[in-house]
Amino acid sequence: MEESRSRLYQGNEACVEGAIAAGMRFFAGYPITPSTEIAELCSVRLPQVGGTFIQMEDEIASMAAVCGASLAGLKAMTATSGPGFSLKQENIGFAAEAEIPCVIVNVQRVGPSTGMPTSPAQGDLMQARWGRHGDQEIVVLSPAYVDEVYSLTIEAFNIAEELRTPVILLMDEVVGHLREKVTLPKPGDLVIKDRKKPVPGSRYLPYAPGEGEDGDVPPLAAFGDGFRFHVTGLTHGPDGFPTNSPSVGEPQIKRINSKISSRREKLCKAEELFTEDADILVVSFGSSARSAKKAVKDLRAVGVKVGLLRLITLWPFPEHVIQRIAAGKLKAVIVPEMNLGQLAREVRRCLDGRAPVIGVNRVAGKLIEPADVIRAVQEVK
Amino acid sequence: MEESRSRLYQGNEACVEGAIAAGMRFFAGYPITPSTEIAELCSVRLPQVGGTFIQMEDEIASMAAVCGASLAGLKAMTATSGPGFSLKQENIGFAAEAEIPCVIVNVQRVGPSTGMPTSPAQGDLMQARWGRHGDQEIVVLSPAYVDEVYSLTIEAFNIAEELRTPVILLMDEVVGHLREKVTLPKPGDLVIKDRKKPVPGSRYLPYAPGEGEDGDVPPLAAFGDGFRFHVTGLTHGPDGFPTNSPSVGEPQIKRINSKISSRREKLCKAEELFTEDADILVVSFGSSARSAKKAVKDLRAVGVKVGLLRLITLWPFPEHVIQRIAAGKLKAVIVPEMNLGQLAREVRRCLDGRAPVIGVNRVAGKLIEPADVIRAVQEVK
Amino acid sequence: MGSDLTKYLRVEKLPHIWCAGCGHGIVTQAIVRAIDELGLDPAKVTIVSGIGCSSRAPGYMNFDTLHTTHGRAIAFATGVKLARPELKVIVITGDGDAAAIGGNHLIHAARRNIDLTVVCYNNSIYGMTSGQYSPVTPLGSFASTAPYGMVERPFDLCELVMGAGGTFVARSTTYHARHLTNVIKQAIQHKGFSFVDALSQCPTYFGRRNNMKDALAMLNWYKENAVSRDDWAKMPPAERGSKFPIGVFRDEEAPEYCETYRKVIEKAMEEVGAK
Amino acid sequence: MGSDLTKYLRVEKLPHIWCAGCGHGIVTQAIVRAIDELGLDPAKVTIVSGIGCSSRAPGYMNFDTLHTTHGRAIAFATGVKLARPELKVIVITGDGDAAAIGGNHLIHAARRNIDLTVVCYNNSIYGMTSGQYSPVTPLGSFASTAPYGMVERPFDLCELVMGAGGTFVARSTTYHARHLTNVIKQAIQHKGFSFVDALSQCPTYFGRRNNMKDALAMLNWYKENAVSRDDWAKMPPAERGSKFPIGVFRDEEAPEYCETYRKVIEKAMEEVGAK
Amino acid sequence: MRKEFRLAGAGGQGLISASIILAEAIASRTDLYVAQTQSYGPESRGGSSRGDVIVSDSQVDYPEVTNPEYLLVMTQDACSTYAKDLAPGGVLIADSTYVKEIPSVNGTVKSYPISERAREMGREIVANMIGLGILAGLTGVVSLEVLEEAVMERLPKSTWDLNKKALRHGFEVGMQMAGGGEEVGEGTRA
Amino acid sequence: MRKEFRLAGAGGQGLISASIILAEAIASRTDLYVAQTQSYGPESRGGSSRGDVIVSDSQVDYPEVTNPEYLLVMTQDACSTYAKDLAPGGVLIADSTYVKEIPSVNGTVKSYPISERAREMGREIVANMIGLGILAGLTGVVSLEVLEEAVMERLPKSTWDLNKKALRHGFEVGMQMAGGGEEVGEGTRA
Amino acid sequence: MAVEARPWDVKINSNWCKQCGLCVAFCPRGVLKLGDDGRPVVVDIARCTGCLLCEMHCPDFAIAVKRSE
Amino acid sequence: MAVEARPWDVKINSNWCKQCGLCVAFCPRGVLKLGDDGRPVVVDIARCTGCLLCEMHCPDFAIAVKRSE
Ligand SMILES: Cc1ncc(C[n+]2csc(CCOP(=O)(O)OP(=O)(O)O)c2C)c(N)n1
Ligand SMILES: Cc1ncc(C[n+]2csc(CCOP(=O)(O)OP(=O)(O)O)c2C)c(N)n1
Ligand code: SF4
Ligand code: SF4
Ligand code: SF4
Ligand code: SF4
Ligand code: SF4
Ligand code: SF4
Ligand SMILES: [Mg+2]
Ligand SMILES: [Mg+2]
Repeated sequence: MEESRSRLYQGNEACVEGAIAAGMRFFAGYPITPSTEIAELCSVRLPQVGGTFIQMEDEIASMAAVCGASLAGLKAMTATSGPGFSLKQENIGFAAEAEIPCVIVNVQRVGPSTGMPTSPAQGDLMQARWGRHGDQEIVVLSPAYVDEVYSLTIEAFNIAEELRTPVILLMDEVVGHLREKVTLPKPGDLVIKDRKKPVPGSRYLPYAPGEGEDGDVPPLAAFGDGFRFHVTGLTHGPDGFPTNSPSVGEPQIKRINSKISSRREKLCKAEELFTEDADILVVSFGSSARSAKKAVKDLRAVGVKVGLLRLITLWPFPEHVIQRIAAGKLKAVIVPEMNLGQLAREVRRCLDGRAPVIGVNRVAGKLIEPADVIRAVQEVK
Repeated sequence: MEESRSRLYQGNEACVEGAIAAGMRFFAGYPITPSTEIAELCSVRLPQVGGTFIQMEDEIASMAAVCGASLAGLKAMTATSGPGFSLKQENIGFAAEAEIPCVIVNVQRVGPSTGMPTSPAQGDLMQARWGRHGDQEIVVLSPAYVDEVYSLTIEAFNIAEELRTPVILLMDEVVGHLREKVTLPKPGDLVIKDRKKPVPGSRYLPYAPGEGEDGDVPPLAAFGDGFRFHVTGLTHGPDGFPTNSPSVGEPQIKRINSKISSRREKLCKAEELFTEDADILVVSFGSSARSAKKAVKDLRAVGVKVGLLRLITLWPFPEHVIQRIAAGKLKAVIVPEMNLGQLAREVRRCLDGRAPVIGVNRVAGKLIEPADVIRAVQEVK
Repeated sequence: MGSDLTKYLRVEKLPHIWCAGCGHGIVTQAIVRAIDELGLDPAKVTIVSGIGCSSRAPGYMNFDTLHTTHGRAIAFATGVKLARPELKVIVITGDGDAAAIGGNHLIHAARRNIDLTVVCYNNSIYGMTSGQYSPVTPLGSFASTAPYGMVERPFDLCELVMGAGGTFVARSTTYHARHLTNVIKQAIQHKGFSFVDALSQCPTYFGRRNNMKDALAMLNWYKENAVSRDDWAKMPPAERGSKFPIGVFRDEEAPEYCETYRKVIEKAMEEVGAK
Repeated sequence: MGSDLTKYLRVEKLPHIWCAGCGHGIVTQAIVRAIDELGLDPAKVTIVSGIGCSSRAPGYMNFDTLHTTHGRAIAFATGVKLARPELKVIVITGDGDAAAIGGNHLIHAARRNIDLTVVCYNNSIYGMTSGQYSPVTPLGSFASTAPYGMVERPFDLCELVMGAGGTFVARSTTYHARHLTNVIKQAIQHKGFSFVDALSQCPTYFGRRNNMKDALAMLNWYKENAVSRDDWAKMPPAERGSKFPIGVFRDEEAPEYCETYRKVIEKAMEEVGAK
Repeated sequence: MRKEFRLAGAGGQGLISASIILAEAIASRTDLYVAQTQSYGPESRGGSSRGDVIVSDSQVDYPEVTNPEYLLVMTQDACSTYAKDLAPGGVLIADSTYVKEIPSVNGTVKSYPISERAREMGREIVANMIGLGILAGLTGVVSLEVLEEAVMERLPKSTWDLNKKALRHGFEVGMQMAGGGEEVGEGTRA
Repeated sequence: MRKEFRLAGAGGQGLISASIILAEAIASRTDLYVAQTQSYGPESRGGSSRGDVIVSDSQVDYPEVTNPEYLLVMTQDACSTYAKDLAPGGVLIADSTYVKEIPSVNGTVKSYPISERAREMGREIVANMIGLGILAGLTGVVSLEVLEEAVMERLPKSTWDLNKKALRHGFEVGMQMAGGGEEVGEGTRA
Repeated sequence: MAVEARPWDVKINSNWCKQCGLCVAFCPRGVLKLGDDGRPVVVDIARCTGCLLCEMHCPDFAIAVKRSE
Repeated sequence: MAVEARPWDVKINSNWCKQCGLCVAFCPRGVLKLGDDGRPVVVDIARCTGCLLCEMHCPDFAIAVKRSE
């Protein structure tokens, strides 16, 4: 059947196909525009590959079911948009604390609140990082192209499984609904990672860091495999049982954070265009970055020394990349985004005053246009 | 009965008494350690003053009921801790978008997830600001002393009513459970603000900014007053009805944000100690700031030129205060907090490289000790 | 009869966003007509809704209206009602809004017997998000998330609310528009929590996928399958098939929550000598 | 009888955190005994709980155990069960966990008839947070948030679950420990959703505030007020007073969700030729 | 090379579906890049409907169609709404069955009674295929064969014959239009 | 001036309540500042229990008691747990009814059969008042009258007489201790 | 109470009507017919009994039946 | 099936026992008595029928009734 390996996929569709290619066999969700197609496609596609789809009673339950399924051994995903993403936060926090691999997709729409359900936004960038109580680093990936949705969904699963952590795929309505060509890798070309399992028969400490590379990620048994272990959202020790002792709890909280922060360089993906010699840098992500790219190309064509940094990994934040580029002399950094300056704020933090940061912002559903970016560049020139 | 105006109050109790003094007549909540005493005391105290307490089925419902009661004309509050705070986010976003005055108390405990319910933390600082989808500035106040809990709760209601916005009172377990002396102001000395109401008989546009000072805050009628107006969480125009037009929606989204950001100087309260001539600055908040204060006093006593900035208003972030202090020469800024560096990150952002930021962090329930701060200062000296 | 209902509508917002033939307009009219026939003061009526096609109704209704978050209408309404018990508070919700994400608030309001009237515009589908199954989608039906046919057993919403302790529970359909209006009237008059399961056709998503070519076909389906409560009770289960009962299933008196809480206030005020 | 139950316990974690006389240990023992008497393979039993004193039970039980977030145990358990239908999944929850914040998941799992066994350790109070009222606290009782006496009407949890479509529903008490063990056994054996309302004393918060001086007084109260299902049916409502029925209220067969979904998978795989 | 197409009309006319078929044909059977978007939200339900396609020889950056070079309008409403957006020198193709008044545009205007012709073929529902055919024939962006394959992949077998017939007819009309034909606007050919 | 007090024993002995009464007396009836904290969580339920009070002539900064100057222990457990934290030169007061072994501390140790005496007075439950009285009498931080007022404000009228009697008894014992008495430790008087 | 045999007015608001046809289907007296534009037209007002079935089943508030003045 | 009249063993784990007294209250045969430390002591094992009431009502898993070997 698969003669041609190029397909027209909608962003949401590419996400489902990528997930299935990555080994996702469980999806629990609750419909919400503009992510709904992901649930709908999962309801069709998962049973075809022996997997399970369930539409739960709400987003909280969906996130809970995803955690349960993952602990029972399946690669699991959920998808939502702003209001549902807000509701999932408590159980995403559980997944982080209990170190449960899973992928959460948020196809962003205009907020706050119900906002504009069918219009694009990028207003959940900070929420993705900070939406939960307590400290927890989290990996957030953000595709801008439909083929990137496909590959990044696979990447999201790989990271989730390798680091035993929830990973957020932060899309926006434009990318989710857009249809583009995706050239599917041959099955053998796909790199698929699976969670590390404990050695059968050994005494299993589900939260005890081990030795060597990735030793900070303990192996994860599946329920039913005979290990009879305990999982809790209470601060716990290496054995998984609750502790009231700061000296037992602190290393645990620090480890789940540093699992991610210590891998910043490895986790951070970005696309750079003309950054070597740029004296104005444009930093953007998601669909806004496509407008930014057009603008940068157009400006380069007329000799403006402008460069583009398109962030693919949003969190952990690629401080080192921004600092490397800013080590050259930058006149200004321009940050186009469909929110009131969330990315710009982080960029400023990393720049430590090395260049002024100028935002290009839209918040009520209109995609940023290349002309908006060009105007901003011309103003600082 | 009220012979003496000095009382021993628990932090949570001071919050309830402050709220009642501010005019709070509706509380909906759901028990959670370490905020539960607030609900319990409301259940006793509110009916005594003709108000209503209800324990809802969960935190989501509590936040919803608070919005409903406020729209029906009562000053309303809810209280919770980490897990419940995560659950309330969606409806806090609704309150921000629909401009519903109300106060949300979060008595912080150790996270992530269920964490350590009876141990203190300050890990929800960023969540308080960024926990919801979409862009929405929010006012967050953080008391460090029990008498400050009392006055700041009143302040929280005043801001909520004046700006038609949810206000978050971010406490921590230490402050919530601590008992201290509170000297009650005489009733006449209290400054109590009430929401602006529309002129009866006039055509009422519940989201239309008006003229003059505070013109960006539209008056708020109460349900049942005869105005028959519409409230929605969809992006809406001045009349309160949904719009799909970016040009109608954008000013509305920007206004609800700038209502707060434009009042940064007015809203930002902080305590400064020896900041004029400090060459090392300690920035802290809540109970950590009490340890910091002790450390700063002890260090000053031995001649170390260290100063303290204790933030009382956390959001909007007092950039201008930090920048003013940093305009003098600072060798370093030390930020003690019971999280992994959330405040430090913001401080760094505002410093634009003017001084290095050094965190003093604890995350598993142990209060930061003065000695921890002293050590950090001595290391940079 | 023949009273001008447009005075209860925000005519400047019409035509509404609902599809041609959508039952939600019929139910909305029934509510407005019930209010009219009861002679309620429009300034003392508050309508609260969640999110969904159904929940857009309040925007067209000329009262104090509150369009909240998905599933939470009843919880918001609880706050409104407790803060101002003299208001008539009517909740408009959908089967997804009330029974999927909002199920908990529904059963708790029923338990408390707080004086709200909840009208569930039940089209057994998520209309707003384009046709996913809901907790009342019949077994075997098709929906965009039930491409192989619905496998979850549906709620009987009236049974659910009665199980939770609801004191007034009724069902009608858009085919039975007059009957529907009457049960809504009874519901509004009931002191305490009242629930009306108002079956409402979604020709666009439910009808189209399930072999009912238009709104009329769906109304006819209601006509053919609705059975009065009493006939239903007499009907042997084997004969029931796709049939369902309509009518008032429960109408009981019990202490109403706001009134009971009033007594708490009186007691407390007395204790501290405030009264 | 006389079988060594400690092999199902994590003895190194004992003594447990519960107060002296707390009923939760009795219910936990009943579950463990039921598992033992049924001869289940401990490696194939997963216990899932929410948050509360009751929900701490799994930490002492030597199976795969999952202590989740408040109210969400059933939703987590749904994921576990669907991912691995061969596991016996038992949910341990409290009255607050299951019926307050978690009410929605409870009714939806009942509706779906997914093969979970839910044991609600029902002490009609929030024990863990020190004695606030719960949705089953009896009218007039005192609790730390009901200082003037409880004014909300309580759920009858069994009625609620039956209203939602639950296929196995039963109640027992810690006084009736043997009976309790037996209904839990029946519940575990039931194919589909099963619910056991296990009344369990909280002497520390419920008893103390409501004139029951210790655990024994509370157990005696259960003894005096529990009535068998059949006697209850015959009892004139006026005589019921504080009495309540125990026993199995419903035990019906209906398609189980995981099995039905299996068929969807088979159908879908067939359609694409994967089978 | 970057070309923008817009297909606009009423819900139910199948224009979104036509835009997807066009994009699919390009994606799976040519070396070109393509980006397809469409109207969403309440306004797309029953009311108006719009499918946009961008074709390019490199990856598409900005993914929205703002000034289509090729604009197919199949209702008067759609024409009135979108005609002004036509790129200078673009081509507006109007279904004269429904479009009675065409505002003046800075490009070429082609009229054809698309829906009428579809009705004559048996079912008005295939008007979208005639429209799609016209676009392909006029621009040459994909061949008829490739379009037919895309149709067969996406639509049920029972409809193949009629759809292909409509497509072919449209393609021929489009090729004729490319070769000249009733010019109405003041602009030049794209 | 900053003085730290710790009252520790078993849940049910009323030590938290005693610590609150001490703090309340200071807060509402003196010019001193005061901060009271206590144990929370499962360990405070049925198990051990602890009330801490800091008294100061300026606002209390760091609000936790780490090294109490005055440590009242009413169970062996509490004594074993907390004795080591006594501030150098502090006073440890042990309820000799339950505390049988006292580790050596760098301060003064005072023993008194508090619970036994309470039992003799009628109800062991008032042992906490004796303990509280001892602390007050020993340190002079508040007067007996002020403590009595605080008791009357917080406790039900039916218990006033017995509680005040216990308090008074303790206060006298405390004053005696302050004047000397069985020193056990190696340290000096606070 | 004898009902006066006053004639009825049936007003159709064509701006709101969405051409669903329910009114026509529900009228038991053949008063209404679907017009060319898919909207109802009154073809025989004399037969109208004021039963309101059309009005109550119109999902678009587009029909008002009133006693004529 | 005739039950052999073998005697019973009642073991109390005093580390887990929380002195609630339920076992003593539930024993229908007076086998158990509360000891000085509030924990049960076996005072008359011969009367024990192995009914398990004590074991099943112990909230602390602190009693095990077994046939003696
Ligand atoms: C928290 C949240 N989750 C999901 C949605 C998306 N959503 C909007 S309406 C709806 C379902 C509506 O169904 P129903 O209540 O039956 O109303 P109908 O549209 O059928 O009238 C959903 C899932 C949302 N807006 N918010
Ligand atoms: C989201 C959230 N809200 C509130 C709490 C606080 N909380 C913990 S347990 C509990 C109630 C427990 O009551 P129940 O389920 O009856 O269990 P019990 O302790 O009585 O056995 C509450 C409200 C929490 N942990 N998480
Ligand atoms: S989608 Fe269904 S429920 Fe929504 S407006 Fe259309 S017909 Fe009505
Ligand atoms: S508080 Fe109540 S429920 Fe919790 S352990 Fe104690 S007795 Fe049991
Ligand atoms: S009122 Fe009755 S008879 Fe008259 S047009 Fe309407 S449906 Fe027909
Ligand atoms: S029922 Fe209403 S909307 Fe439908 S055709 Fe008649 S008038 Fe038009
Ligand atoms: S088994 Fe029965 S008879 Fe024996 S000690 Fe226990 S309760 Fe008493
Ligand atoms: S029942 Fe158990 S815990 Fe209670 S006294 Fe007896 S052995 Fe001890
Ligand atoms: Mg619906
Ligand atoms: Mg309970």
